[in-house]
Amino acid sequence: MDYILAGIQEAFVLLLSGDEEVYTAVFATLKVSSMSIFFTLVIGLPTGFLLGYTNFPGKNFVRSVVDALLALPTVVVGLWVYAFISSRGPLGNLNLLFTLPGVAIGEVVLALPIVIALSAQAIEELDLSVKDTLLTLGAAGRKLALDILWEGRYGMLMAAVTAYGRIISEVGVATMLGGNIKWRTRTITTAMAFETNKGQFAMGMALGFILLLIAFIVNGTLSFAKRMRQSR
Amino acid sequence: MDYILAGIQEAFVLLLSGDEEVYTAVFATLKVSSMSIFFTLVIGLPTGFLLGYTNFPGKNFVRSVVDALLALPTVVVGLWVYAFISSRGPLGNLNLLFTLPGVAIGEVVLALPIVIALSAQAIEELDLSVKDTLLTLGAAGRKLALDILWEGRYGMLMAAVTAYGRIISEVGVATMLGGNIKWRTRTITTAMAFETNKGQFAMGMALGFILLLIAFIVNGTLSFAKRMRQSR
Amino acid sequence: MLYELKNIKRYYNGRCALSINHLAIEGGQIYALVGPNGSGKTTLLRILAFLDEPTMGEVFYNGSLVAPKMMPFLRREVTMLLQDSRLLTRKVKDNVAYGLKLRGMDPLSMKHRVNEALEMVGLSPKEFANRKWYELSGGEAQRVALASRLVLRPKVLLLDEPTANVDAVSESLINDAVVRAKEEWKTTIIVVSHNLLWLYSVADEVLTLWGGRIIQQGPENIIPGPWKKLETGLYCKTLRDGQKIFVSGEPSESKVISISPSEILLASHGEKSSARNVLRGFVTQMTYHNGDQVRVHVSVGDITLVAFLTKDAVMDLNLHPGMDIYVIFKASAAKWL
Amino acid sequence: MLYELKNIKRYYNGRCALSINHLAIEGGQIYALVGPNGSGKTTLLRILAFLDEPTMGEVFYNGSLVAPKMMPFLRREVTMLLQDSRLLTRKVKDNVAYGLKLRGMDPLSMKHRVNEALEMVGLSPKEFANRKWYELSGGEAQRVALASRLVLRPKVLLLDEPTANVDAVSESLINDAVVRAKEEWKTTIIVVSHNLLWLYSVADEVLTLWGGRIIQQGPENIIPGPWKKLETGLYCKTLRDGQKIFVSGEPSESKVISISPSEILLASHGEKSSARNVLRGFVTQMTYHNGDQVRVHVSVGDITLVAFLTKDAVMDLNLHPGMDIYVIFKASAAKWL
Amino acid sequence: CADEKVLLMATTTSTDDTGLLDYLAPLFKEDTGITLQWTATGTGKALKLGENCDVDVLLVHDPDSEKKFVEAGYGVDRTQVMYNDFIIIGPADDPAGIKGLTSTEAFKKIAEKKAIFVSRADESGTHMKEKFVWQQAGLDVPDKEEWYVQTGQGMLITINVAAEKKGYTLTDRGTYIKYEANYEGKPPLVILSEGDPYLLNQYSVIAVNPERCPKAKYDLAKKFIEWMASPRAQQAIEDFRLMGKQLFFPNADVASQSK
Ligand SMILES: Nc1ncnc2c1ncn2[C@@H]1O[C@H](COP(=O)(O)OP(=O)(O)OP(=O)(O)O)[C@@H](O)[C@H]1O
Ligand SMILES: Nc1ncnc2c1ncn2[C@@H]1O[C@H](COP(=O)(O)OP(=O)(O)OP(=O)(O)O)[C@@H](O)[C@H]1O
Ligand SMILES: [Mg+2]
Ligand SMILES: [Mg+2]
Repeated sequence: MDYILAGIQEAFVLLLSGDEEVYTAVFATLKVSSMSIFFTLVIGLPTGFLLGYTNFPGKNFVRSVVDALLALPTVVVGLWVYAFISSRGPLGNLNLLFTLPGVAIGEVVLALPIVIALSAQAIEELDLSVKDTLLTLGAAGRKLALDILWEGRYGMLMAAVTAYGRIISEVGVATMLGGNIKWRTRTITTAMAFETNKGQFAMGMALGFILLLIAFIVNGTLSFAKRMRQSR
Repeated sequence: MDYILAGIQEAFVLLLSGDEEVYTAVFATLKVSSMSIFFTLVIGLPTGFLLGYTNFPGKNFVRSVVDALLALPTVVVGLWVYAFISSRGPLGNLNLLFTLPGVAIGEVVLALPIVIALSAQAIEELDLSVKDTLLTLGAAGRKLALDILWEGRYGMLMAAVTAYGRIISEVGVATMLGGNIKWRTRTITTAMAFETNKGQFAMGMALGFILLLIAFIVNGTLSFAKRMRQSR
Repeated sequence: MLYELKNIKRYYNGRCALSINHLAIEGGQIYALVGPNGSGKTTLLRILAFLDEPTMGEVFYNGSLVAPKMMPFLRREVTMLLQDSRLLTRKVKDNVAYGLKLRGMDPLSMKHRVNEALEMVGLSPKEFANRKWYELSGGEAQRVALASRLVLRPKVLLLDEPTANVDAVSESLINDAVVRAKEEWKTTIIVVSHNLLWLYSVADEVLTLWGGRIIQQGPENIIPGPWKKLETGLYCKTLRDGQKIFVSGEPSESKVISISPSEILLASHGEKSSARNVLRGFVTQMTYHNGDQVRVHVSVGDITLVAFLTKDAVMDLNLHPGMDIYVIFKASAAKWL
Repeated sequence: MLYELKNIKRYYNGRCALSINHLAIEGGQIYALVGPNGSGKTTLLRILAFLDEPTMGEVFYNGSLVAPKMMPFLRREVTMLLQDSRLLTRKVKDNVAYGLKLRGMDPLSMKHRVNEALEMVGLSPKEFANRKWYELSGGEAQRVALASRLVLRPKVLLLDEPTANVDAVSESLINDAVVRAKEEWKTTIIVVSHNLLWLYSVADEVLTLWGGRIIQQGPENIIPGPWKKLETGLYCKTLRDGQKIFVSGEPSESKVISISPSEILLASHGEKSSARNVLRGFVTQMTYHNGDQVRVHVSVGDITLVAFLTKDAVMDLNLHPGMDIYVIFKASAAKWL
Repeated sequence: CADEKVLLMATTTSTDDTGLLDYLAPLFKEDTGITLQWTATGTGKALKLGENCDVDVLLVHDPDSEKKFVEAGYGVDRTQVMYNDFIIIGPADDPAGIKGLTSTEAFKKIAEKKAIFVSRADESGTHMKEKFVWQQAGLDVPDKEEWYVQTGQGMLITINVAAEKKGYTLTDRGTYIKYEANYEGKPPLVILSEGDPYLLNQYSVIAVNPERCPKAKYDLAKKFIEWMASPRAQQAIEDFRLMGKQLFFPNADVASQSK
């Protein structure tokens, strides 16, 4: 029990004392999660839009597959991406293994189903008349897609927040593809797992609180943007 | 690379040969995930409803906190729950540590923010006139809540599917609270992590495919239910 | 007295949308609530339906002050057809049955009541009962929404634009339904509509809203500015065809006047009159009302003025649509709103 | 010819909602599209707006067959006000500007055009331009939606119930706006509305839909069954007051007849007539139309019949609202729909 | 720092968890200018990373697998550098009464009393040794017995499981000392049996075969192996203490190089 309190205390000590190891891990975490969420959204939102907006034979099957991929285990993603970026894999020349961009690839694979499934859902939930309204005003193609996404912006934001939460808290892929190498690829989560494995529960908790703090700041900013919609 | 193909092959061999270890793990996975999703929904949907439906001072703050908790790392959940259910913890007498119900507690904690955040979002996205319509027809209290949830049923379903995906693919909490004990608390994901650490990548992949198969069957059923809404 | 409203105000983000000093509504009557767009009709109905609370002021229902925690119970006997009416995402019959189910009616009588309600709005249960909510045209959906309120036989029925999107035949069916509700079930009904013809054919009493306030005059002959102050102290508005309207009194903030139809005279010759305003126009429409009253619309310049005449007066003037006519009223007949 | 439709059918889940053998629409005119609820008006408008494709049949626009991949381009010049019109979740001015922005207009002229469009629907830009989409009353929202179509100065403007929820003053503003669109911008306009009075005051031509088919007759005097076959071969309907209507011909499936207003005579005495139908009723409404025509509504039993008379005929009969009158038409004047 | 010399090593969790590498890496850098970086996983996966050329050098402790690894041509220059030993730990009240017994006797006693025994069961060096003891005791591995708990996880977690379940387990001494340190000297589990000669835990370093893996930094790896076997590093290992206890025993000089 006591390690929970100790953890909170420790978190403050680490942050305030400017512990270099912790700050390096924080920085790595921010770097990986920013890269990952960026590419996840760039790929995921248009895909989710298409899946939610268009009707094609087999659409239900594709939706089911995406929904199933929400259960993609980190180990599978790790192994799969490892197969590609390991030095004997097809992308071995790019030297991505045990680097932060390498981790980001795995996180993108992991988070894509979340963004695709949730944004497709949000688009489908939009009233049909939204699409008709945009069409009658002459929207088409990319502009149509963007504006439908905009009309469903709170849903998209939620998809992004959920994916970000998944990415920043993820440890399996980060360990497998990043290797938890000190000063280089050690993120808060891998450090946390490492400390816990060593039995340093309080330290693990401390890192966990720091992570939640970051998540709270990021999501707090998003929530603030959202609050702008007011009483609606 | 080759272990990916080998993994697929192996998955079929394991399933068809009726490998006892694998079936035990499949059974444990189903048991934990069913228990977890049940309690997650029972607690999460009403909470999400309240958060999405009612307006109270500080609501935005609570929403931000829930959004931040989407980034709850498995390690933190594991440690936290461990503190309570370990034999030295306040719930130590219940002997939950290293049991499947113990794992389920952790999974519920992990999945709750997902269900709460997504269902609150779905409720908020519902047109205001839905609420007004139900009110003018005389709905109140629990019935009102249930029917608003029903009007947002596709959003709720998506929240449930996302949470289920998270739960069934989760490995950190399952390892920490379940202990990956063979024949007892070894689930597909913990087995997968275990095989991978042993360097048995093909076996890890095989288990991963089995997990995805289960997820596909579960979500396929839900998608089928959803498809009933047809062209709308 | 069913409702009594005292010193009600309703603000939206600091803009006052409704401001009523006192309003009493008696049970068992059909009230029409009229007024231009944005005059606060929906705002008032929502307060009467216990969907919204006024920003300030007191609402009494059946003699007792309404507290927020009573509202769910009151909503059991007060129902409202929303202006932006929508259906629940279920079959038509389940939409209509919803309120009855809530009130614990047994399935057999329920089915009977649902079919009756559908027929009251002109939808054959055989054809429509099993349709999904989206398998309807605009007017059909509107009528299903109405049916799901009628079926409740409520104590108070608030209707916000019940005839929008509805065809002429159904309009008269809805008329019948509303009258039947009043007579058979003693329902108090308040209807908002811009379809004045239809509204006057059902209403016992008319309330007019203007800029969030209840005004005494009927909704007709409301003339907006700009008004120019003359040296004589009168105010003058020039119509598109050059004719001028003169009114006395002190302008209100809104710069709008209203003239009661009963203050307006029609004459076939416009030469001699002590009244300040003698305007030339022509009759566009004449409508018969119960009690041998005829409502006459006269187009004058770019506005339309309405006068009420007796049937005999109409015959004496040999009034007919298209006929040129003079509209006569005093400068003091105008009321600043 | 702007549009030509050939053998169009539109099914919803196996139910045929629209079935048009041939329809030609000329440019630069104002068409009214009338018909009861569920008659297929919205379905037709959506096809003309290139929002939906017919289940079968061919649509020609400007002489060329419309293929699905052309539709996005055509939607640039054809715009529609939806029956269930809604706003984009942005400010009023951004709603109105949306289509212009799409078309790449520069911000300065855009602002001017947006304000102009708002004024055309009677909304002062100063008061409304910066409101959020939800800060509007029902009629205000409807008018913003209309403004965002008017502002485009489209080649074709399809309006589905533009006056629903709109007050009388705005109604006549919309009338002006539509006429202006036709005259200044040569816009072809097709309007659906149940507000026939308003509709007739703007339309050059009237198309009537009934059960998904275009019928030649105007929308008025449509009399539903049941009809009883008599030994004489005629069909008979008994009105609520006991009077009977007799019609000849072979009943169609719908069991509905229509009688053109021009086939109906009014007389002050009903004794001598060769016509089969002589019904007693009273005048409820008289409306003046351009060209010295007067539309007279006569209430007969539980139905209302409409006749068109010249102004002179009205004067000869000394017709006035409330007057008892006889409605006379031949059994063969009825057309089975 | 593009020209910085970086050596990437895969190792087992015990060397990392105990802090040994954090202690050695700066010394190595000081002596050779090479930065040592490592990723800690199970021995099996570490070998796999070597096989796939993803690291330059390995520090592992499973002699049988290591020999196969070298024989398969995946690694070269296998050098034994240090050892520690395995011990049996259990609850202080010792319900099965194994205190002071030899490991085989202790195992027999545990099996007889059906006292809870927690096994790593992960094919790690420790697990191999445990199986060896069962064999020495003349018993089958009690796979499906109720009292035999197989975690499939790292050593420290397995110790924690044993503590939770008040059971016995076989552990390497280094990890146990680390565990003891976490409890500030009052651990729930204590050493009950130790000192059997065949319970040695040998650590070796292996360079990844440069012929298979052209990108591997064989020169740096070779320097590391040489350094680990050098008197300075050996002394450092000797001096490494946790809670005043020695965790690893250098033995590069006595061990024979395999190649
Ligand atoms: N949610 C809102 N936020 C801000 N202002 C609002 C809101 N709803 C209505 N208003 C404003 O309040 C005033 C009254 O609106 P209300 O909806 O009561 O009008 P109404 O009489 O029902 O008009 P209509 O005939 O157009 O339905 C209008 O000026 C409107 O713009
Ligand atoms: N999405 C749909 N699915 C199934 N049936 C539909 C659908 N939309 C309309 N219908 C049916 O098709 C017919 C024509 O509908 P349409 O909306 O064109 O009527 P409308 O003439 O516009 O009527 P209204 O005056 O009520 O708006 C109606 O019978 C309606 O019930
Ligand atoms: Mg309103
Ligand atoms: Mg329609």
